[in-house]
Amino acid sequence: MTVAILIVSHSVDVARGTAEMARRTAGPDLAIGWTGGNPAGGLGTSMGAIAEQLDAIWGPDGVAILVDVGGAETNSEMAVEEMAPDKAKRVRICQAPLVEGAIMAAAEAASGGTLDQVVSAAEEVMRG
Amino acid sequence: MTVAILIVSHSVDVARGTAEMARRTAGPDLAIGWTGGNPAGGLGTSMGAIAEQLDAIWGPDGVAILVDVGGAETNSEMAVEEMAPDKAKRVRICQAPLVEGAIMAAAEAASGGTLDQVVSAAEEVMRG
Amino acid sequence: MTTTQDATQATALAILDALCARLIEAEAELNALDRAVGDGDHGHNLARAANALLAIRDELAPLSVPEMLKRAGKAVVMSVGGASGPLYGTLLLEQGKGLPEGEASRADWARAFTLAVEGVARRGKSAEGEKTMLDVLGPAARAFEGAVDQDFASALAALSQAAVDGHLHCRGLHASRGRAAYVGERSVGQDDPGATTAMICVQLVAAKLAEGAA
Amino acid sequence: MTTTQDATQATALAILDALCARLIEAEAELNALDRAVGDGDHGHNLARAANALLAIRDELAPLSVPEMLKRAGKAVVMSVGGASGPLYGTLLLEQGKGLPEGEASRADWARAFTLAVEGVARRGKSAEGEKTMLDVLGPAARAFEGAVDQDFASALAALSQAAVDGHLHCRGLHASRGRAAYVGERSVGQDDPGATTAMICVQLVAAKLAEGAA
Ligand SMILES: Nc1ncnc2c1ncn2[C@@H]1O[C@H](COP(=O)(O)OP(=O)(O)O)[C@@H](O)[C@H]1O
Ligand SMILES: Nc1ncnc2c1ncn2[C@@H]1O[C@H](COP(=O)(O)OP(=O)(O)O)[C@@H](O)[C@H]1O
Ligand SMILES: [Mg+2]
Ligand SMILES: [Mg+2]
Ligand SMILES: [Mg+2]
Ligand SMILES: [Mg+2]
Repeated sequence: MTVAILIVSHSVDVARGTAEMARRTAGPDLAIGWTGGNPAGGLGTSMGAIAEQLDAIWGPDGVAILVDVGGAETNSEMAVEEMAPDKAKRVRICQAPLVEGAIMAAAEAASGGTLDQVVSAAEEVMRG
Repeated sequence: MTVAILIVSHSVDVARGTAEMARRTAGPDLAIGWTGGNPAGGLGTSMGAIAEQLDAIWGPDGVAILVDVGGAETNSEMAVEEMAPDKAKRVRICQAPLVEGAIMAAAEAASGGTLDQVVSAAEEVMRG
Repeated sequence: MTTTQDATQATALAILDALCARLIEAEAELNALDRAVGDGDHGHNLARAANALLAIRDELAPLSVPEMLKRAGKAVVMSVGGASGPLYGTLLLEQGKGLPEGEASRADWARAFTLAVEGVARRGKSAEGEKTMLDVLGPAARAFEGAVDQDFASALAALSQAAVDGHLHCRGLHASRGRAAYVGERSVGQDDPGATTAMICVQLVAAKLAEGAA
Repeated sequence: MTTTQDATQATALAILDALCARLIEAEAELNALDRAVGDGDHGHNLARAANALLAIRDELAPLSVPEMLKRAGKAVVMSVGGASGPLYGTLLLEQGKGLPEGEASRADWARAFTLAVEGVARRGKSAEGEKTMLDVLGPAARAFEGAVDQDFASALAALSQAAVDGHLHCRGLHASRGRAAYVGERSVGQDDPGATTAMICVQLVAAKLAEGAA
């Protein structure tokens, strides 16, 4: 088993493209979810859609969430808090840029990294 | 006049979506270019396409380029070096994450920032 | 002593209707504020929240006030894609959670309001002084709690005044949180959209309660 | 004294054909290497470069060797979307720029190779030891320049050996540059795709020149 990656952007295009790049780095086996856009389909994020994706890709090795700006993080946190506590414990939101962090996280996850290692790999981007 | 923004991603979806987010932040007047994908249309970047976009959006106040990973930066540098030197002088590649940096740069450019200020705004993302 | 009489279900529903109408009406004005310092969607986001609440009005109507607030908070979170959705949603949700299930005193309301504002700060990882809705909500909650032993009209006046003062003070601040932070120094002298909606809402609630109390 | 006889247009074209054929053949193998430490497209990227060069072969054929190298370098930059495109393109371009327009001595070739490798390092903002193509190209250029006064066969043998040694040493390095850096520690013990293609190309060029010299 490996850590799953969830990509949350304000833009559905950015979310889809970032997932494609992460998939290219990770190979075919990694669980990668993505969601973008507000409940009306415009720029924004949707707590409901995030919760659905989390549910779809969750596994016991955990989920690392990559977010872009503002409400993407807040809505992701609320979606995590809605989960059963034992599942939520294995979900982390990375303090990392979306695209660059997702690629790092996907590479680390695909090569068998733990949830801590995947989150660190993504967050390392910020340290240059 | 304002600084123009060029978004260069390995993914055409990411480039388009990032431009849409930057546009939303900047309003209708800012010159925003975007390009993604390699010359065959797959994931990657194309020096030729970058050069075309640079040409299309270049103005005397300058252009700030936002790139994602690896070859996006190298290809952008080569495209800049192909320009006439007096034009190239007014083009800068930001050491910043693509999506987050593009939004910051767009906001700063739209509110009348100079090229230096726009680049700094984007690069500030990395300093948290 | 004041009781939940001050905010019966009927009062709560009347306030809900007034708030929704006001936010829908203010959409263009709030978008314009957000265009100057953010991405121009704050009015749109709050109009969505208002419409989502009106869409479940029949579901809200029979609920106790705490349950009504919690249900409304969830609807706001689920319907708004911007940063303000989960924050205003949290405000309502925590206000609902902070009230006792039975009769609530005015002190209970004030305490719950303070706790709800603290919940927003936690949720947004933010604090007063960062040029956000918190620069209105924080002073408003403190003023109301501080005036809770005065007569109701005075307490409401203090609440309303603190919101206006907070909003004015916020205008001079330098944004360091949310999208407005992107314009940094340039935000000084501009109104923060979230602080503006917070002031509008606090004033409207105070006015409605004052009407009821008069 | 050696002259451009060592690398006439005909030799240059024969080397070009052989390199292109070899890179196209190696596509799957190179993709597999890149899959382990990168995004799996290195073979694809270099096969694209090879096909782009074959597509302009008629345009290259009449050019002087320096002009041929420059034109080929541009074609590689324009055709490859990955990080290796501008880097290998720069290698060819700078090698062409570094040669004198007229007859070039073996020392001229060696000097131009060293300058071209330095150009790649500048372009990639990278240095030897970061587990990239530079860990093959750097030692190879140094070995060739160091052996330039020996007989041609020995100089070519030194060049080829340095590429192989560099490639082996690179395997033990920790990636800190390019996409392979994403797998960090896990890259130790794995071949770097760019270093592998650099070795393949250097060895092939040395072998072809040795054939010509024999
Ligand atoms: N982290 C935060 N903490 C508190 N308030 C915030 C935070 N982020 C944003 N806000 C408030 O939200 C308002 C912007 O809301 P809105 O425009 O609806 O969302 P978005 O910024 O996602 O477009 C800001 O004016 C500010 O008052
Ligand atoms: N900054 C750099 N400097 C030198 N070589 C680099 C650099 N970045 C990448 N490389 C080389 O390029 C190779 C990867 O090329 P390729 O897979 O074609 O491109 P990409 O990494 O964009 O998918 C690496 O194995 C490495 O040898
Ligand atoms: Mg907004
Ligand atoms: Mg928004
Ligand atoms: Mg690759
Ligand atoms: Mg690639």
